[in-house]
Amino acid sequence: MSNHLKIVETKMLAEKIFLVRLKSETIAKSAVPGQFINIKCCDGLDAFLRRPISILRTDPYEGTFDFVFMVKGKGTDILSRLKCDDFIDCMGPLGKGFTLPVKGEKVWVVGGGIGIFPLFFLLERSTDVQKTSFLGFRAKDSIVLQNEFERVSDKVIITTDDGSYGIHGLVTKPFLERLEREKPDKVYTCGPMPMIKSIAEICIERGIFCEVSMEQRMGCGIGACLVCACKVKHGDDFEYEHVCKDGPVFPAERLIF
Amino acid sequence: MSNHLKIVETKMLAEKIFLVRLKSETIAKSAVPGQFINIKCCDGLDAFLRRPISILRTDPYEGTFDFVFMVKGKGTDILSRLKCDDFIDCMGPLGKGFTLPVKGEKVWVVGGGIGIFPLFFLLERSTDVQKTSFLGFRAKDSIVLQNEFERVSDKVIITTDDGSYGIHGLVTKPFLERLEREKPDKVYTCGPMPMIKSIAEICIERGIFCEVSMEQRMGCGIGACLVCACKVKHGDDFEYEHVCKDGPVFPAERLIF
Amino acid sequence: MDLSVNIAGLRLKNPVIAASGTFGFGREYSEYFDLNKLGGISVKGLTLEPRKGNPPPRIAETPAGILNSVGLQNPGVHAFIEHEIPFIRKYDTAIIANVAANSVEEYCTMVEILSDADIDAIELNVSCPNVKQGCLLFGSTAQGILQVTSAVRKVCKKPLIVKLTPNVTDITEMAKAAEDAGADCVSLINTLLGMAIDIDSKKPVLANITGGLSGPAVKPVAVRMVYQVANSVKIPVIGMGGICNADDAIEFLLAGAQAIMVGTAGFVNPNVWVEVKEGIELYMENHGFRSVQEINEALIV
Amino acid sequence: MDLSVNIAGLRLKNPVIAASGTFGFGREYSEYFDLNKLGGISVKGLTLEPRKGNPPPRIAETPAGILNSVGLQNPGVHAFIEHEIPFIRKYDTAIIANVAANSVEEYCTMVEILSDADIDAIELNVSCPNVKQGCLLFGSTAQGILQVTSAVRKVCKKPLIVKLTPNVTDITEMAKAAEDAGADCVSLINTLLGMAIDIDSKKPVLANITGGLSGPAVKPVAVRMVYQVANSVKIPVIGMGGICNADDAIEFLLAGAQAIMVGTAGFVNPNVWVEVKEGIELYMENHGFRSVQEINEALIV
Ligand SMILES: Cc1cc2nc3c(=O)[nH]c(=O)nc-3n(C[C@H](O)[C@H](O)[C@H](O)COP(=O)(O)OP(=O)(O)OC[C@H]3O[C@@H](n4cnc5c(N)ncnc54)[C@H](O)[C@@H]3O)c2cc1C
Ligand SMILES: Cc1cc2nc3c(=O)[nH]c(=O)nc-3n(C[C@H](O)[C@H](O)[C@H](O)COP(=O)(O)OP(=O)(O)OC[C@H]3O[C@@H](n4cnc5c(N)ncnc54)[C@H](O)[C@@H]3O)c2cc1C
Ligand SMILES: Cc1cc2nc3c(=O)[nH]c(=O)nc-3n(C[C@H](O)[C@H](O)[C@H](O)COP(=O)(O)O)c2cc1C
Ligand SMILES: Cc1cc2nc3c(=O)[nH]c(=O)nc-3n(C[C@H](O)[C@H](O)[C@H](O)COP(=O)(O)O)c2cc1C
Ligand code: FES
Ligand code: FES
Repeated sequence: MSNHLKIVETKMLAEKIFLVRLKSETIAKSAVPGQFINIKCCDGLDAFLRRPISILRTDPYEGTFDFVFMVKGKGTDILSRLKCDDFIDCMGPLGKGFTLPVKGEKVWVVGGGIGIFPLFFLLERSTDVQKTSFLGFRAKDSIVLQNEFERVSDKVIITTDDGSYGIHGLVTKPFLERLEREKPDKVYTCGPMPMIKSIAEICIERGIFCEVSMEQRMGCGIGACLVCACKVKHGDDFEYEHVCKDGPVFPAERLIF
Repeated sequence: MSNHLKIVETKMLAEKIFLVRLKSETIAKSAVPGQFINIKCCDGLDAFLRRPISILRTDPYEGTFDFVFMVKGKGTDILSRLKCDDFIDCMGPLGKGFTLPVKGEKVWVVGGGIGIFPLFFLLERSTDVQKTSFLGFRAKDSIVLQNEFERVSDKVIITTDDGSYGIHGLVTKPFLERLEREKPDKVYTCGPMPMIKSIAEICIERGIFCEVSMEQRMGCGIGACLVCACKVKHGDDFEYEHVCKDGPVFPAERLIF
Repeated sequence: MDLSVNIAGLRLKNPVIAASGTFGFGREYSEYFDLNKLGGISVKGLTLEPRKGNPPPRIAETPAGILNSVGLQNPGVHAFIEHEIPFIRKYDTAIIANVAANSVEEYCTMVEILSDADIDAIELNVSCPNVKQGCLLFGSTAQGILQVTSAVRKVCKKPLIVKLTPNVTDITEMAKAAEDAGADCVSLINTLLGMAIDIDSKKPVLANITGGLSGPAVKPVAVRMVYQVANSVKIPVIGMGGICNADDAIEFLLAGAQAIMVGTAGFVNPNVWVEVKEGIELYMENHGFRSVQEINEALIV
Repeated sequence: MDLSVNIAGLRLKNPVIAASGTFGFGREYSEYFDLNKLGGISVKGLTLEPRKGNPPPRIAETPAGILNSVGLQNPGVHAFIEHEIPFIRKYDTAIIANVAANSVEEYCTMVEILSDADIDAIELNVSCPNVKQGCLLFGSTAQGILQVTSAVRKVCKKPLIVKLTPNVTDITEMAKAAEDAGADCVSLINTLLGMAIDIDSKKPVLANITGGLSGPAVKPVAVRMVYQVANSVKIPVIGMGGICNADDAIEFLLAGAQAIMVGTAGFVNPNVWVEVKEGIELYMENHGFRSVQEINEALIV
C-alpha cells in the first residue's frame, strides 16, 4: 500500500549515509528480510519516480522500521534533508525476501556498500544459526553499523578498498580464504555487481546455497511495468524476470550476469 | 540582479493573502513605486518560471522591502509556505515605475484585488499631495491593508463585489460619482482588466492624466524574451511593447485594450 | 451527470483507462484499488509469440518524465487469452487488447485470434519505439497506417483503435489514414523517442540507447496533437501523455478527447486512476457539465 | 585544456552560445554577466521587415518547460545591423544572425545583406513553429531544407548553420538535406509544437493556441536527435534543448554536439551561461579531457 509514514528518528551514520526510522504497524509486522519499500522523495517533479530502499530492520513492538540510504542523486539528497515528524510517502513492503536459514546452519553474508542493509535484517531474523558477516566498504570513514553487525553476527570481517581499516582489498578475498577452511550452509550476498557476481560464481562452483539480492532501476515497483528486468536462466534459454516482484532476492544459480 | 534574500517577516493578511518582508539594502534603496521583483518560488521544477510580484513598500533604513501576494497556483502556494529566515531567490527591482505626482496635486488611485499593492507604494512615496484611494475587493473577508491605505491616503473608498463591506459593486462606480464633483490631476490604476480598461477610458475621455500598471505572463522579466507583450499605439498603427521592461506602468492613452 | 462514454461501439462506464504497458494485465494494481472503478484497461502490448524484451536498464528518469525501453516483453497472445482475460473479466471494466506485430500478416493473425476472445476492443500499436523492426515503421507513415489498418479492418470483429506515435511530422495525416482505413477510433500519444546519457560512466542510461519518453514532460505535445487530431477526423479520439491528475485529464477532454488513458503517473501514485475519475466528476459538477461530450465541445478558441 | 571549438570556420572561444530568441540582442543580460564569457550569441530571429509578433499571452508554463508563441517579433534586419551589431561587437563573442523568412527569395535577400554585415555566422531558422507561413514549412521536409539551403548557400559569405525543427518524423533526413545543400553546420532542436489549456477559463493559455515547447522537458528528445544527427552527417552539430546546467550540456557534448546553446534556463537563472561554461571546464579537468572534441568522442555505446 502507499502511505504517508511519519519519521520518528533520523541519524547521520557517516558522510552521506543516513538512517531513518518510520512509524508503520503494517510494515513493522509484515516485512521480511530482503524486502524493500518504494519511496516518493518529494511531492512534485524534482525526483519524479519512487526510489527503492531496503528495509534494515523492523520493530514490531514499537510499530516502526528502519532503512539506511546513501545520498547518490536528486532523490536521496532530498530524503537526507527530511527531519523528525516529517512524512514520507512509501509503498511496501515489496518484493520477495531471502530464504531464512534453519536451525543450526552456518550462515555467511557478504555485503558491499549499500548492499549490507538487507543482510542486516536477515541476520537479525536468523536465530539459532552460526553467522559470519563479510562486509566491504570504500574506506574507514564509510563504515557504518559495525556494532550492529557485531551484535547479530558471531564474527564480522571488514575490508576496505583503500586499506584504511580491516583487511585491504575486496571482500571476496577473506571470503575465499575462509572457504579454504570451512563451508557454510547458506551464503547471502548483496552489493556491487562485480562482487555479487564473483560470490555467486564461487558458490555455484562449490555447490553452496547462495541467494543474491539484485538492484535494478525501477518504475512501478510492483511488477506492472516490466522495466526492472533481471536476466535469469530458463531451460536452455533465458528470460527476464523482475527485480521488484520476482526479486530482489534470486537464487544465485538462476542468475545470468 | 538575482539574489537570495532572507525573509525577515511573513504575515497572513487574509485567506490566501500573505505579506513577506525581505532583507535587501539594494532593493530597499533603489526601488521606485510600480516596480516589481521576479521570484523563483522554489529550487527545481515545480514552479519552473519566476513569478512577478509588485513591491509594496520599502524601508531604506532597515534595508528591507515588502510584497503581498495572493495564492493563485503552484508558485504562490509554495511561497506561502516559506517562513522567517528562509531565503527567496529574487531578481529586481525590475520595470518602469509610476510618474510621481508633484507637490499640491490631487491624486486618485484606483485598485482592484492584487492590483492595490503597487498603488500603496506610490501613495506612500507621494508627499504633499491630496490622495484618494478607490479600492475594490471581492468581499469583506478579502479586504487587506485598509489601515495602511488610510494612513497614506486622505480618503479611502472601499467597494466589495458582494456588498459585504463598503459600497456594493465595482470600484468604477464611486470613482465615476466622485468625478462628477471634482477632477483629479493624476489617476493611477492597477487591477483586473475590465476595471483598468474602464478607468483608462474614462480618464482619456475627460483628459485626465492616467497611468496604468499592466499584468502579463512573463519569461525572463528583463526584456530579452519578448513574451510579455502589451499592445500600444504606434502612430496610426500599433506595436507590442513589453510589460517587464517598458512597463509595467504605461500611460493610459498609449494602451490598446 | 453521466460519466459514461460511447466510443464507436465501445461503452466505457467512465473515460479513464489504464494505458498499455504501464498496468500489466491489471493484477498488480488490483491490490491497490478496485479495478471496477476503471473505464477500461489497455493491457500490456501483445505479440503473437512471447517476447523477452530488451536488456536492462530499461528506464531512465528525465525532467518531469521517464524514458522506457521495455521492448514489448509479454507472454504472447495465447497466454494472454488463457491466463489473463479470465482474471480481468472478474471486474466490470473494458478490456482493450494492445497489439503489436512485425508484419501486416502478423497483425491480421493476432486480430483474428483476438476477435474471438472475450475482449472489448483492439488497440493497434503501430507506434512502439523500442523494438527494432515493424511496429513503429508502420506508424511513421500514412501509407503504413493505411496498409495495416485496412488489412486488419477486414478481419477485426471488435471496435478497432489505432494508437498513433507522436514521432511524426504531421499527426493529422496519420489519424486520417487510420480513419480512411476504417479505424473506429484513434488513441494518442505513444511515447516520444528520447535518450539520456550518464555523464559519469559516459554511457547511455538505457541499454537500448534510446527509449520512449512519457510522463508530465510530454503533456503539452500530447494535448496539441489531440487537439489537432480531434479537429481533423470524425472518429473519436482517446488522449494520453503525461496525465497526472484530473486537471490534466480535463485538458485532454477540452482538447477533444472522448476518453483518456493514464500510464506513467501510476508508478508514482497507484491511486491516480481513481483520483482522475473522481476529479473529472467534481469538475463536471462545478462547471455544470452533464456529460463528457459537453466538455469535448466546451473549448473556447 | 582548451575550451575553444572550431565549427566550420566559426571559431568560438568556448562551446556555450546563447540560444536565439531567449537573449534578445544581448543588452539585457549584459547587465547580469560579462558577455565576454560567452562563446557566442545567436540573436533574436530576424526578418527582412520589422515584425510585430503574436498577441499575448505568449507564454505558458508546463511541467519542466514552457510554451512560447512570440511569433518572431523583431526590428528587422536593417535595424539589427544599424543598432544592435555595434552593441554586441563591444564584446569578444561570436555574433550569429538567426534568419527567418517566408520565401526562398527572402531568405536569400536577407543572407546577402547579412553577408556584408559584421557578424560571424548565419543561422537559418527554418523551424519557427509560431508564424503562420513560410519558415517551419521549409523545415518540415528534406525537400524544403534542400531548396532553401542550396539557394542561400550561393549568396552566403559566412559560415552557414541550418537550425532544425524536432517536429519531423526523421531528423537525420533533414540534417542530411542541409549537409547536401552545403550547410556548414546544423543546430538543433528548435521548439516542439505544444499546447496548454486553462481548464477554468476553458481557453488555450496562449492567444496563438499552440506554441513552442522548450526547457528541461524536451531534453531527452533533443539529446536523442543530436545523437542521431551527429551519427549521420559529417558537418558539426550545435545541440540545444533544455540545458539547465553543465551536466545537461555535457550530455549533449557526449551525444556529439560540438557546441551547445542555452535558452529557456536563462529566464530562471540569468547566470546559467557562465555556470555551464565553468561546469564544462571542471568536468574536463576531472575526467582528463583536453578538448571539447575529446568529449564528443567519448560516448561508450
Ligand atoms: C531493491 C533495491 C534496494 C535498494 N536498497 C538500498 C538501500 O537500502 N540503501 C541505499 O542507499 N540504496 C539502496 N538502493 C539503491 C537506491 O535505490 C538508489 O541509490 C537510489 O534510487 C538513487 O536515487 P537518487 O535519486 O539519489 O539518484 P538518481 O541518480 O538521481 O536517480 C535517478 C533514477 O535512477 C534510479 N537509480 C539510481 N541508482 C540506482 C540503483 N543503484 N538502483 C536502482 N535504481 C537506481 C533511481 O531510482 C531513479 O529512478 C536499492 C535499490 C534497489 C533496486
Ligand atoms: C508586474 C506584475 C506585478 C504583479 N504583482 C502582484 C502582486 O503584487 N501580488 C500578487 O498577488 N500578484 C501579483 N502579480 C500576479 C502574479 O504574478 C501571479 O498571480 C502569479 O505569477 C501566479 O503564479 P502561480 O504560480 O501562483 O500561478 P500559476 O497559475 O501556477 O502560474 C502559472 C504561470 O502563469 C503565470 N501567471 C499566472 N497568473 C498570472 C498573472 N495574473 N500575471 C502574470 N503572470 C501570471 C505565472 O507567473 C506562471 O508563469 C503581478 C503580476 C505582474 C505581471
Ligand atoms: C513502461 C512503459 C511501457 C509501455 N508499453 C506500451 C505498450 O506495450 N504498448 C503501447 O501501445 N504503449 C506502451 N506504452 C506507452 C503508454 O501506453 C502511453 O502511450 C505513454 O506512456 C504516454 O502516457 P503516460 O505519459 O500517461 O504514460 C508504454 C509506456 C511505458 C511508460
Ligand atoms: C521565447 C523564445 C523565443 C524563441 N525565439 C526563437 C527565434 O527567434 N529563432 C530561433 O531559431 N529559435 C527561437 N527559439 C528557440 C530556442 O532558440 C531554442 O531552440 C529552444 O528554446 C530550445 O532550447 P532551450 O530549451 O535551451 O530554450 C525561441 C525560444 C524561446 C523560449
Ligand atoms: S518496477 Fe515495474 S515491474 Fe519492476
Ligand atoms: S518577460 Fe521576457 S521580455 Fe518581458
